[in-house]
Formats: sequence, C-alpha cells, structure tokens
Amino acid sequence: MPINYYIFLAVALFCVGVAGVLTRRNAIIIFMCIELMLNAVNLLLVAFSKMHHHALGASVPTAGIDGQLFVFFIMVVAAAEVSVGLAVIVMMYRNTHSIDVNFLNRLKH
Amino acid sequence: MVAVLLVLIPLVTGLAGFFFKSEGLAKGWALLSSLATLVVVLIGLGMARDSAALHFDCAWLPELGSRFSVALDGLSLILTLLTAIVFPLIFISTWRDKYSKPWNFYALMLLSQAGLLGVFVATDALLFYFFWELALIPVYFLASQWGGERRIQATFKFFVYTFVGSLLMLIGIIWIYSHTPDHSFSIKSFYAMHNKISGKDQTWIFWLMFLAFAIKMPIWPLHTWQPDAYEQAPTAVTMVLSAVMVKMGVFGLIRWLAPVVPVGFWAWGDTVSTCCIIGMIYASLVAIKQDDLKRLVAYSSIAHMGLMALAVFATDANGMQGVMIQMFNHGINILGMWIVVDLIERQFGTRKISELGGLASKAPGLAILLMIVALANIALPLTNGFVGEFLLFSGVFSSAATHYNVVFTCVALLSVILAAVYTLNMIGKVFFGNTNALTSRGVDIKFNEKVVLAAIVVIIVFVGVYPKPVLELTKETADFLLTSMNYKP
Amino acid sequence: MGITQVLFWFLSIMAILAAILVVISKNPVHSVLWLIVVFVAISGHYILLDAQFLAIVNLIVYAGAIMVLFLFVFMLMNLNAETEPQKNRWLKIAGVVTGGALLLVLVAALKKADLKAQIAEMNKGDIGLIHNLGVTLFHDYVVPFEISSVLFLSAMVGVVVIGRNEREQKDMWPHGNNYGA
Amino acid sequence: MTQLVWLVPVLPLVGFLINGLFRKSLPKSLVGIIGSGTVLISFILSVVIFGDVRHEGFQPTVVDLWDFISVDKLHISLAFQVDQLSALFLLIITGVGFLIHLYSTSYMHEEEGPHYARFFSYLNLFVFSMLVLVLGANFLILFIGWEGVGLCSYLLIGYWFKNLDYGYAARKAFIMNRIGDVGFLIAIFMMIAKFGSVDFAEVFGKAGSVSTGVITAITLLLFVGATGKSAQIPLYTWLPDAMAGPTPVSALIHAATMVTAGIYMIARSHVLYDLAPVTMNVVAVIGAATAFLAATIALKQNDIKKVLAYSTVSQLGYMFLGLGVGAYDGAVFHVMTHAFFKALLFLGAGSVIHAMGGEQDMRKMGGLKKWMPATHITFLIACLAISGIPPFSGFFSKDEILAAAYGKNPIYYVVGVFTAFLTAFYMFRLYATTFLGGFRGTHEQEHHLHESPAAITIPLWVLAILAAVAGFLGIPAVFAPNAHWLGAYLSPVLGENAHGIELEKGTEGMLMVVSVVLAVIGVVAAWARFAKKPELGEPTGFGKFLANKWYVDELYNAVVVRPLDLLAQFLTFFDKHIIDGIVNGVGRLVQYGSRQLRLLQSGLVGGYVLLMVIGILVLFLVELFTKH
Amino acid sequence: MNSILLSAIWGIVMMFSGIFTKSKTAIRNTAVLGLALLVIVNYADMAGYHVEIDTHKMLFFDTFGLLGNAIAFVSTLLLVLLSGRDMEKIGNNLAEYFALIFFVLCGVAIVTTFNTLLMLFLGIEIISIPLYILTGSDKRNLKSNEAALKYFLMGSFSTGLMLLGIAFLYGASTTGTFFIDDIWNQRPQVAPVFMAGLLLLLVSMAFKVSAAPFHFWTPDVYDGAPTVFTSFMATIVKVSIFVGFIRLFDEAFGSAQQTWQIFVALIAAATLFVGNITAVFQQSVKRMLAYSSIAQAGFMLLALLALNGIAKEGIILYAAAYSLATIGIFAILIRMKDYTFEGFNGLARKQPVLAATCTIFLLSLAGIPLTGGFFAKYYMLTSVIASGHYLWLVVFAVLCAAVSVYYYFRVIQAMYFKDGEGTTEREPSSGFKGLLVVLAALVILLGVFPQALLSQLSHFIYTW
Repeated sequence: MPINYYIFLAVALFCVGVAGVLTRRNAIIIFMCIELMLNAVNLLLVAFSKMHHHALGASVPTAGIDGQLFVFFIMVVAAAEVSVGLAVIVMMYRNTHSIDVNFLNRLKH
Repeated sequence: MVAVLLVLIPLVTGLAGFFFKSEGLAKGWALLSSLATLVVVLIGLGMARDSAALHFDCAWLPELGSRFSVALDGLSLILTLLTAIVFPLIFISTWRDKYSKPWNFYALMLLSQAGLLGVFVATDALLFYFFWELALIPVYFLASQWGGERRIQATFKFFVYTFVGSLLMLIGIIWIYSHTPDHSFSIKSFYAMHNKISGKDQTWIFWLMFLAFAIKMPIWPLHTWQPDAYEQAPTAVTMVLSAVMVKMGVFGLIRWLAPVVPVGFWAWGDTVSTCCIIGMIYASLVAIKQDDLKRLVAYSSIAHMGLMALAVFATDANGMQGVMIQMFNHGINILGMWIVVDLIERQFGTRKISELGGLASKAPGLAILLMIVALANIALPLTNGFVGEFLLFSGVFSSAATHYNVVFTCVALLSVILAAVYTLNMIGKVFFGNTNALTSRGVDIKFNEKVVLAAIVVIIVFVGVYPKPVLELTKETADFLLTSMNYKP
Repeated sequence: MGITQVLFWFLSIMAILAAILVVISKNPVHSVLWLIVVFVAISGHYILLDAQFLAIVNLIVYAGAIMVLFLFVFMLMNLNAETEPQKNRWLKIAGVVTGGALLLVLVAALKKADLKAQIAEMNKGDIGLIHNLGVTLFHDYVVPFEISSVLFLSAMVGVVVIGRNEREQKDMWPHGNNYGA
Repeated sequence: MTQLVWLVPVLPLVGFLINGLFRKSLPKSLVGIIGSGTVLISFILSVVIFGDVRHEGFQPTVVDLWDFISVDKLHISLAFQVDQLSALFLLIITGVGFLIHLYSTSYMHEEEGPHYARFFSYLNLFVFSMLVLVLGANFLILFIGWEGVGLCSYLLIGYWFKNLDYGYAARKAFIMNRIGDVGFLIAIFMMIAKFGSVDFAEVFGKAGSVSTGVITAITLLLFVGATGKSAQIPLYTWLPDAMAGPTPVSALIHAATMVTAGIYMIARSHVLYDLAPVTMNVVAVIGAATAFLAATIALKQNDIKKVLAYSTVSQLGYMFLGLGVGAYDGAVFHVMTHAFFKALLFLGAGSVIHAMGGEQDMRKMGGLKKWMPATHITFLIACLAISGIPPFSGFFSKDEILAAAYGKNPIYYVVGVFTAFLTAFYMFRLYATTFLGGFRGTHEQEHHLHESPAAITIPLWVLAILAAVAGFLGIPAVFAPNAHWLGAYLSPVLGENAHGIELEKGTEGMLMVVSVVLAVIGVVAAWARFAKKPELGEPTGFGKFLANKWYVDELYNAVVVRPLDLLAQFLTFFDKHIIDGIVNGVGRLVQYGSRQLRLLQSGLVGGYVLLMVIGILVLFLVELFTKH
Repeated sequence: MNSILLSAIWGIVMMFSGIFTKSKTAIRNTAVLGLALLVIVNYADMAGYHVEIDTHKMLFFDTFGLLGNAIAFVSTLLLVLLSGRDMEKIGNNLAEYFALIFFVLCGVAIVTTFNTLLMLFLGIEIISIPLYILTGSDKRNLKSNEAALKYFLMGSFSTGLMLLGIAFLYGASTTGTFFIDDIWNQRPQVAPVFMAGLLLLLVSMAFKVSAAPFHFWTPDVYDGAPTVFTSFMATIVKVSIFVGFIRLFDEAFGSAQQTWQIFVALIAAATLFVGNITAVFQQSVKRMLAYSSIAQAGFMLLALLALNGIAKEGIILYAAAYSLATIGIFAILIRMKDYTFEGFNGLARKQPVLAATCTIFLLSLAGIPLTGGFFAKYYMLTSVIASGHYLWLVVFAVLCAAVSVYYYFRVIQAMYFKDGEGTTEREPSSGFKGLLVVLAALVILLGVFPQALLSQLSHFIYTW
C-alpha cells in the first residue's frame, strides 16, 4: 500500500483521539483517547519503519528498525504513564467521587 | 578621576546611608556627601578642558563592547554642576521636613543623585542606560513612599511611562550598537554611525530614542505623568525631578540622538517642533487654570522644556547654547519655585492658590525671593532665564532646519506672555491682597531657607548679568554638535 | 486487489470505526472494549507491516494489561453511562469540528508529500522479528533502555506517593492550607 | 568723564540694593537720603556728562563693560553709549527722577519703615532700569532696560499689595507691556538673523543693505514694542489703570519717563524708520488716533489721575505722530517738555490728593486754590503748558509736531489740532473743578485741607519753572532762524532733517495761530463751563460712551480675555480627560484586556485543549498559506 | 553523563533513605549532599572528567547543555536550601519527593544533552511523570488533585502531539533517523511532512515551556501545586526544557530558520501578550507568578527566534537570572500567611530583609538594570536585533515588559507603600534570610558584572 494511506489512517485515528479528548468529560475516557492517539503514532512509526526498510533494506539490513524500537519505547512510556495517570485519577475520585473533568474548575482565571 | 568620583561619591555614600539609623546623622551625611560632590564638580570646573582627570575609562563588559567610560565635557560639566548645586540646596531647604525612616529617604536621594550624575558623564551608551534607570528607581521609591495621598498611582504612572520610553530607547541603542562595525557602545562609535545608517532606519531609531527623551522632558502630548507626579511626590523629590531629571531628556537628545541620527532629526524636526510649540502654549494655558501650586509649576515646566526641545531641533548655534545654559537656569529657577511652594505648604498645609492670599504682609522675605525666582522663570532680563530664553528664541528664529522658523518663533513667544499671566496671577493671588484666616498665622522664612533662596538668587542674578563663563563652558560642545548635526546625506 | 489490500482496508475501517465508537460510546466499559478492538486492528496492521513482535506486544501490553487496568478502575469506581454528565452541546460540536478541522489541515499539509512510491507490504523484511529488535535494542539502544528504567522507577515512586494512605499525618498543616488562596 | 557713565545707572542700583536689603533696619530719614541722594549724584554726573556731550563735534562714545552674550557669531556686550540723545535723556530722567524722589520723601511719609524703604528701592530700581534703557549701546541692553522699567512699573503699581485691584492693575500693565515686548524681541531676533548683530552702530550701518520688507518688518515690530511701553493703540489700556500706584510713581513712570521709552527707541533707531515709509505712516496714524481717542476719553473722566493718565496717552500719541511724520526732534522735544509739565501735573494732583486725604474724585473737590496756593499756581502753569498756550513749553513742542504733521498730511494736522483743543478743554475742566468754585467734599476733608510741605512744593516749583521755560530750547524758525537749540544739539544723532518736512514760514505761522486760538477757545470754554457750575453730572449718550472709555476694555475682554480663558478652561478639561484619559485609558485597557483574557482560562481541560488545537490549526494554516 | 548517572542513583538513594531513617533533617541533608555532588560532577564533566559510556551518539555532552545543567542543579540546591523545610509540610513522603526531584533532574540532564529525538522524548517523560506526582502530592487538597489531573491529561496530550511530530520527522528523513543532527541533512523532497513534524514538535515543546496558546495548563498547575514544587517547575524544569528546545531547533532545524521563524515569532508574541496581560488581573501572587513565568517564557522565545550566538549565551544568562529571582520570590512566598497581594501589605515594616530581597528579585524579573534580569532581557533583545528581522516583535516585547512592571511593582507597592498586616507564618530563621541576601547579591552581581558568567559563556559557546 502506498505510505500515504498509512499516514492518512494514522492521522485519522489521531484526530479521532483528539476529538475524543475535546468532547468527553470523563477523565478516563479522555485518557483512553490519548492512548488512541499514541497508538495512531505507533502505527505511523511502524509504517514509516517499513517504508524505510523497503527503500533501503537491500543495502542496510537493519534500516527502519529504529522506528520499531521507538514504538517499543512509546509503549513502555505509555505503560508508565497509565499507571501514574490512573493513580492520579483514582486519587481524584477518592476526594471528589467524580472523574468529570468539568468538575475540576476550582483553578481558573 | 573627577568624573568617576562624581558617580562614586553619591553612590557609596548613598548605599552607606541606609545604615545611619538616626535622622540627624542621615541628614548630615547626605548634606556632607552632596557638598563633597559639589566640591568635586568645582574642582572639575577649575581644570583644563582637556585634562586627563576629566576622563575615566576601564573595562566593564568587554564581551559586550561596553566600557565603564565617563568623561566631563562642557555640557556634562554644566549639568553635573546643576546636579551638584541642587542637591545640597534641597537638603538644606528641606532640613525641617520630617520623614519616616529618614535614613532611607536620604540614602535614596543620594542614589538618585548618583544616577543623574552618571547619566551626564557616561560616554558609553549602555552605561548611560544604566544610569538612566538608576536615577529613576530611587525616585520611584522616594515618591511612592513619602508622597501625597495618590502617590502610588501617580508615581506608578510616572514610572511606567518613563520606563516604556527607556525600554524603547534601549532598543534603539542596541540597534545602533549591533550595527557599529566594532560592536561597541562607545559614544565615538555611535557618532561614527551618523552617516552609515540609512534614512529609513534613522527614522526608526529617531523615534525609538526620541520617545524616551520626550517622555522624560516631557513633550506634549506625553506630559500627563508630570503634573501628577510633581503633585504627589514629596517636594524634595519633586525638586529632583523637575530641577534635574527632566534635563536628562534634553541631555539625551543632544548627546545621544542628534549627532547619531542627524537625518532622522532633520526629517522629523518640524513634527516634533510643532508638538513642542503646541505644548508650550497648551501648558501655559492650562497653567493659568491650575489651583494647585505644584501643578502650576509643573505645567510651567512643561512649557519651558518644550522651548528647549524646540531649540534643539532648530539646530542653530545660538539655540544650542541657549539650550545648554537654559537647562542649568531652568534647574535653578524651578528649584527656587519648589522651595517656595514647599515653604508655603509646610506652613499652611495647603497648596491651593484659592486658599492662600496676602502672604506678602506676613512673609515679605519669602515674597521677595519668590518674586525674583518667578521673574527668572518668566525670563526677565538680568535674570538667568532671560539669557537662556533669548538665545533659545533667537536660535529658533534663525533656524535653518525648518521653513517655519518665523511662525514657530512667533507662536512660541506667545508662551512668554502667557507665562507672565500665570506667574503673576499666582503671585497676585498668593502674596497680594489681605490675609485670610489661614494665612494670618504665617511667619517669614527661616534662616536655612533664606540661605538657600539667597544662594539661588545669587546664581540667578550672576548668570543673568554675566553669563559668559557658562556660555564658554558649553561652546565646544555646541560647536561639535552643530557640525555633526549638519550632516546631510 | 490482493489479500494485503483487502486486509489493509478491512483493518483500517475497523480501526477507525472502533475508534469513533470509543469516543461516542456512552458506557465507558463499551469504550474500553472498542478501544481493545482498535488495538487489535492496529496489531493487524503491524503484522501487515512485518512488525510481528510489536503486534504481539501491543496485544499483550495494551489490549491485555493496560486495558484491563482501565476496566479495573472503571469497575472500582462503579461508573456507568448515567454518571457521566453531558458536556455542553456547543462545546461538543466545537470539539468535533475542531478535531475534523485538524484532520483536514493535516491531510492538506501532508497530501503534497511525495511518498507514494514507497510501498508497505507484507513479508518483505525481518526487522520486526524479536531477534533483530533485541540485538539492536541491547546494542545501540542500551542507554535509552537503561534510562527508561528511571522512568519506571519514578512512576513507581509516584504511584506509591499518590496511593499511600495519609491518615496518620492529619495535623501536619495546623494553619490550614494556602494554596491558591 | 563719559567713560564713567556706568556710574550713572549703578548709583541708583546701589541705592536699590541698600534700601532693599536693609529695609527693616534703616531709619526712614536715611532711606530717603539714600534713595534721593543716589539719584541726585547721578543727576550731577549726568550734568557733567552733558557738559562733555554738548560740545560741538562730540563723537558718540561706547563704553564697553563686558561681554554679555557671546555665542558663535553673535556678540553682544554690556555696553553703554553716550551721545547727545542719551545724555539728554539722562538729564531728564535723573533730574525729574530726583525731584520726584524728593517729593516722595514727604508724600510717602506715612508708610511704615520697611514699606517706605521698599518704595524707594523700587523707585531707584526704576531709575536704574530707565538709565540702562537710554544708555544701552545695542538693542539688547535697551531691551533689558525696557523690560526692567516694565517690571518696576509692575512693582510700583502693585505697591499697595493688600489691595487686590491694584494687583490686577499691575498685572495688566506688565502683561500688556509683555505683549509689546514680544514684538520687540522678534525684531531683535530678526536683526540677529539679518545683521548678525544688535549693536546700534552695526545695525544702522547695515540697514541699507537689506530689503525694505525686512526693515519694515523690523520697524513695525519695534513699534509694537513701543505701543506696549508707550501706551498706544491697541495696548494703551493699562496706563489709566496704572494710576493705582502712588502718585509719584505715576508722575515718574507713567508720565515723565518710562512711557516715553517708545519714543526714545524710535528716535534712536530713526535710521531704520527712515528706510520704512510704511511703518512711518503706521506710526503716525496710530499716534494721531491714540491722541484723539485718549483725549475724548479724558473729557469725561472724574478721577483726577485718570484724566491725567488719558492726557498722557494722548500726549504720547502726539509724540508718535511727530515720529511718524519724521519730526524726531520734535517728538524728543515734546518728551522733554511733557516730562516737565506732566510730572508737574501729577505731582500737583498728588499734592491735592494728599491734602484731600486720598480722595481722587474731582466731584468731591473744588475751590482748592484757597488752601493750596503753591499747588494751584504750579498746576495752572502746567495746564497752560499742556494746553499749548504760548509761551509755555507745551506750545513749542506741540507746534513743532503739528507743523511737521501738516507738512506730511493735513489730516494729521487736523486731528492733532482738534486734539489740542480737546486737551485744553479737559485740562481746564480738571483745573476748574479742582481749584475753582466751592469745596464739595466732606467737612472732615475740608478741615484737613492744607498746603503740602516743602519737600512737595519745591519739586513743584522747580518743575513749574521748567515747564514754563523749557520751550525756549526749541524756538521755531518762524520766530528766529537757527534758534532751535535742541534741534541743533540732537542733529548728530537724529540727522539733519529731523524736523520732518519744512513748511513755509507763513504757513507755519498760520498753523500756529490756529492751534493757539483753538487752545484758548478750549481753555475759555472749560473755564466758563466748570468754574461756576462745577457739578459734573452723570454722563449720558455719547458722553457715557466716552466715560466708559469707548468700551475698549470690555471689547478686549470679550475678544481676547474671555476666549483665552475659555480656551484655557477647555484645555484643562482636555488635558485631564482626553490626554490623561488616553494615558490612563491604556492602563485601563490593559486591565480590561486582562479581565477578558482571563476568561480563556476557564478551568476546563476541554476548553484548554480546544484552544490548543485551535492554536495548532492556526499554525498549520499559516504554514499552508505561506510560500517558502 | 556524570549527572545523569548520579541523579538516577541518588534518586534511588533518596527512595531508600525514607526506609532507613525517619529523621527529616537527615533526609534533607542527604538530598542537599546529593545536589552538591551533582553540581560537582557536572562541573567535572565540564572540565572534562566524566564517566566514559558509549551512548551511541544518543547523548551529546556539550557545554551549552552542561551549563544548562549547572544552572538547574545550582538552582535546585538553592531551592532545597531555602525551601527544603517547607516540603515537609506537604505530606510525609519527604524521601519520595526528593527521589522524584532527583529523577526530574535526571530527565533535565537528558533533555539538555539529548542528541536523538528518542532521548528527548524519554527525557521529557522522565521530567513530566514525577512532576505529575509532585503536583498532586498534597493529596487532601482538591486544588492539588485538580492540578495534577489537569497537568497529567494535558501533558499526555502534548506527548501525543510530540510523538506524532517525531513520527513525521522520521518518515520525512530519507533513511529514517531520529538523530537531530541528521534530520536536516536527510530532509530532502518531503518538505510537507517535514514541516508538519517540525510544527508539531514546536507545539509540544511550546507546551512544555508554557508558551501561548499552549500555556493553559500553567496557571492552574502552578497555582494548585504545592508552592515548593511550583517554584521547582517554574524555574528549573522550565529553563532546562528551554535549553533542550533551543538545542533541538538549533541542531535539527537551524538551517531552516526562515521557514519556522514566523511561527516562533507568533508564539512569542502571543505568549508575551497573554502572559503579561493576564497577570495584571491576578489577585494571588502565586498565580501572578505563574503568569509571569509565561511572560518570561515569551521573552526566552526570542532567543529561539534569533538562534545565534548571542541568543544561546543569552538563554543561559536568562535561565540563571530568572531562576535565581523566581526561586527567591517563591521562597518568600511560601513563608507568607496570605498569598494574595494584600497579604504582602506592609511586609517591609515587619520583615525588612525579606521585603528588600523580594524587591530585588522582582526588579530583576521586571528587567530593571543593575539586576541580572536586565542583562537577560538585554541579550534577548540584542539577539533578535542582531538577527535583523522581527524588530516589531522586539518593540512588542518591550511594551509587554512595561506591562510586566505593573504586576511586579504591585508586590513592591504592597510591601512598602501600603499599610497592612502582611507577615510571614513564623519568624524566618537568620539562615534563611542570609541565604536570601546571598541570592539577592547574586542577582545584583549578575546585573552589574555579568562578566564572570558571560566570559565563561562566550568561551564555551564560541569554542563549541
């Protein structure tokens, strides 16, 4: 498939994630949407990785492997982030019994 | 050495002054320091103009191309002399004023003196800018701390207004600096740029820097900080502001702007001159309607400064020397005016002209001294003000820089008439007539005040009758200025 | 249209549809489930792109562990569709419009990209194999790998800090708090 | 001796300083001695100098004291010039000045010590300024004296500072003078620009080398200065108000010396005026108009000093008429005679006022000749002199001017001679209501009436003699050829044809007869009208118009003062609310902006992200629409 | 490399210190020791003594980055010395807080010396994740909770943007590289993708340094976070990310400067505007300082815009001057009873030393000459003027600086010119005051003789 398809697919997924962040009020859903965005990026990286490998694989066997490793790191970071994020959300929930982000507006202006 | 001492003495004594936690000590210290400065200036005056002691130069920020270089030429000398005279006079005349935490007050006064002197002696643009701000900050604190009821707002307006100006000036300075071939802030490098900056850029630079000076002077319509600030600041500070600080604007104009961007200067001369003239007439008219003595003097000052700026833009030998001598004269005269205002306010607790009256019968000494100062302020012959204004107007009239010189002169001269109107009005209402309940308690001035006013009168008359020494002092500077300003592309 | 294409389109449509459903589902649990579907679809893409190891990891870590964690939290909080108050409709529309606009703009910015010649196809490389990845990871990428441990450490410490019961220190703040007063 | 001319002004200055500085400690007698003594010495010195000057072939001497202003190409020194003209003026100023000082020692005796000293110090300062004015060797020094006398006039008019009205009068005098001074200043600037100098010698020397337009402008501007100082239309209104000052002041400043400064100045710069016929005409017209206008107003005034004031204005008009028609020496001659008889009139009036206990309203006087013989006689002499009755001095000087006016343009003559008639009339109206008839004041005043002491009467007598005989210094050619001593004396300064256009002897005689006859008619008419029935009724109709001074003050108020006041008021408003409003508005705008901008900080994550994404969108759009 | 290793190790040490001792002083002293060591090893690194580890070019230790580190470490040391005691009040996890701070410093050390986008990403994450925690560390305080959640959500969102940008850049390079010095060389025919990546990276970095319009998290987070950590975030974290920001754009996109300058100019203008204007309205000094930090970021963006030698020198100087002053103010603020402007009323009478030093810090922030802040701003302006373009931005920046005077001087006015009961919670120790005075002296020294630092800087940067 032409790489452009992947780009558009990833961008589309990313934008769906963004739209989700913009439209939802549930903190966890928002967080999930962010995960969706990260996955879109992962997909794109893998596609690019494949693209580079396709272009240069003949001369450099490991061409494109960087992208996949980057995805690996993103997953690692995402996992860490999820743990922290959920902890924060739970803490919040313990205090307010809500995970509605619009409820969080003591701090403004 | 002389030049650097001028800055160092008030700076060091000022910093030390914070630690004299006794009123008498602090006062004495301040007076002593200011007298020491005066002595140093007088020594400087006594030296040959090319004496090495009048220059000082050492490395400061080599990477930036900025050096700690100060020098005293005629223009600097006359303004440092003014500063050095004004401060002891202020200290003596306000000897009886009471301040909370007087040590801080006097220390800040000395610091502002350091800044002022620094502005006048700096021959490095960055250093100049430093001192420019150093003069401002203590004044801000002085006025905000010890001022009148609306002091915080008024002083803040003053501060922000001038700060905006000085920041714009900083841009101009940096621009020139970054275009000097040797990346130097030295005044020589700046002067060497006068024919290297394109006309369009000169316009930019001109306005950026001019705004700073115009605000400081102030030139109409950028003047509204002044009446408020003068009104609200404690009188000692008002004296500093009006006697010396506003001169920084004119000084900046002729030292740092005119020779650097002559083309911009020529191109915008008419515009600025028009503003100056409007300001002169305008301020004089507004002064007529003021009921507060301080505001009245403030507006009168605007009119006078407008004239000086006008003459600078006239680019004429007479006018240029007039500007220099008038800066000195105006400083002395307005100081006298403030002292009188201060005396009145201290005695009667009011500055409202409408509440006063008949003071001449209670305080004849005050009345006479004020009269002389006021006459100098309206430039009566044989007072210093006349020499200055005569040269100024003559310069404007003979100006080759504008086609409208005759119109400018004639319209500007209206302010001379109006000055008489508001000054005599004020004298009449405050001193003449019968005393009222308030003023019948009045007593004549005390010894220290008499001394100060007498000193001022002596200066007024001396310069008015024999201005030659002062004029000779600034001759070289004026010649140089005119040569460099007459550059045409 | 070869099998690759068919799979591509299928997985793409599945991913996007599932993603949209994640966003629009009222019930958060449904959202989680749809997100798993997205991950599965993406894993499919990985396989199409010869990233076999990542595909597996994606399924295990994301669809498995992380999503379970999400579900777990949901269950813990006992949240359901009704508890989520509705957002202001205009804000919602604005969100959707903005998201759409972002997509448009990105596409517009990228459509000029002249990358069409480059093809991603299946079974044309082995970089995605665990062996190759491992070699590179522990050779060239050993520093970031080690450093990511700091990340985990900090996440761990963080969760401990956040999660620890603080009841024993009730009166640490006798004057009340000042934050943002 | 001429080298020591600087002593002449310096002595009064010393007197001023001594009296001014030690006014609290000096006894009154000493104050009087210092005040008058310094002027007396100056007078003696002036006489000596005059002795030097009047010799044939005396060359004008410039005494250079020091460089006053020396800038670039402009060099102005503080220099005094001694020549025939200035020597003459020295005599008049110090002579009359001394008499008036002497007079004042008695007249002001009731003042308290410090104020008494203040008065004398002011007077001395005035004499100093006036001397500087006439001695100055260039226009700037002249201008210094010029403004100096204005200042002294201000100080002396406002001498009784407790009375606010006097203060206003003083202010008015100063400001109107200043308006004139501005014209003068511009003229000086023009000289500097065109001639590069303000020295008389140099300016006059170069006068021919510039265009007539420039000369006309300079002379007109100088004349503007003169209208202020010498109370001519349109700047004359201050002089009548200036009568608020003590009477000796009116005599010295507002009659004898200061107000003639304008005439002196124009006579001094006659070289320029000769080159500017347009200006000459303007001067003549203004002079004639002023003479007429003031005379008509004087007809209906009831204040004794006001009458004299308007008479002064009128006489000054004469002098300008004389200048305008080229009769420079006639004008100077009239300055001199006028100094004598007008000083005399004022001093006499002062004596009367003194006797009346400060009363100045003629309606309350009458029959004073019974009580004040000396004052009466001297006053009568002065009235005759001013009315132009031969052989009193006024006749000679006035007729010289009238003759020249006729030579230039008969209309000038007609106006002049009619004014002379009015002069005779109102002077004798004054004389008759004051000295003739019965006393109309209160009993208390009547009880008080007395002749003034010697210190007052001596100056009266001296001046009376001078007023009577001074005319013989300028005997017209009709009576004896070459007997015009003054003309001859001044000719080195004023030039050979300073008489204006010479008339035939017959014509001149005719004119003389006409003016004398008219003057006599005026005298007789006034005598007849007021000697017996001196009650002055409320003026009506045109009389009211005259009594109200043609409503000129009101006109000025409406045309200049009010609008200016309104403008000032508007500008004060403008300053506070518009300009300062804008400045404060910027501040308020920032605060307003702050209040609005903070609303973006809604506290909602969704909103924040939305704005962020919009930010990204904007960046991408910029990227899309910029070309690289 | 030294500092990365040491900070990571010391983070673990701190983690365990809480187990071995209950003494808060001991924990704090351990942290101070660690920070002092960090300063030393970082200096050693600069002097050429460092642990040899083959990073495969993932990290590149140049003096620019190391200087950035040095400022961060010294600032942290000062922060802990000044406000370390105040951390105890937040909660009883003191050891963990310190551990997190050390982890953040590890991230800082990575962000200032990264050479690939991967390291940048990791570094940013290592900084961010502990910060989420620190922000929320005052657990029973709803504001703290709220701040943490907001920070977390928005931070993750920006991470997503950053990753998308990195992905684009990766795709755009011909051989697929993450090395920042390679990206430009391999940029060729795919400008749109490249530009998209660049923009997204710009946006995400702008988010991290709180540049408008990506700054919205800043006021809320700074306000809600415990003040000690606000101070930490506003200074150390912000300026080191700035160092990374400059590094990224200089190395990776320096040659394409014209193509992105306009975006930086827009962002800088917006940041200056929003930061300064909004700060005017604030009633709480803490929140005002949050906006002020945005405004200062706007000024620092000028360095990014110009990106010449002066700019790089300047950003270091700016970092130093800004950090010192801000830490000082926060240290005083923490001790205040009342965080509003009114709370400062009349402070000068009760605490003259605090008021005086606070004034110096505020003057420095406002950029008044004779303080370090002046030269900082001076460098920013000079760098842009020297680059010859965007003079309007300079004028705009200057006008905004004038606005900034309004809110900085409000504090001064409150302390000196207004009467009130403004006071600290308890009498500050003389050691605290002494440190403040030292800090103020440093600020002034920077303003009068920036020579000491400047000559070092130009030496390092021009021989780079």
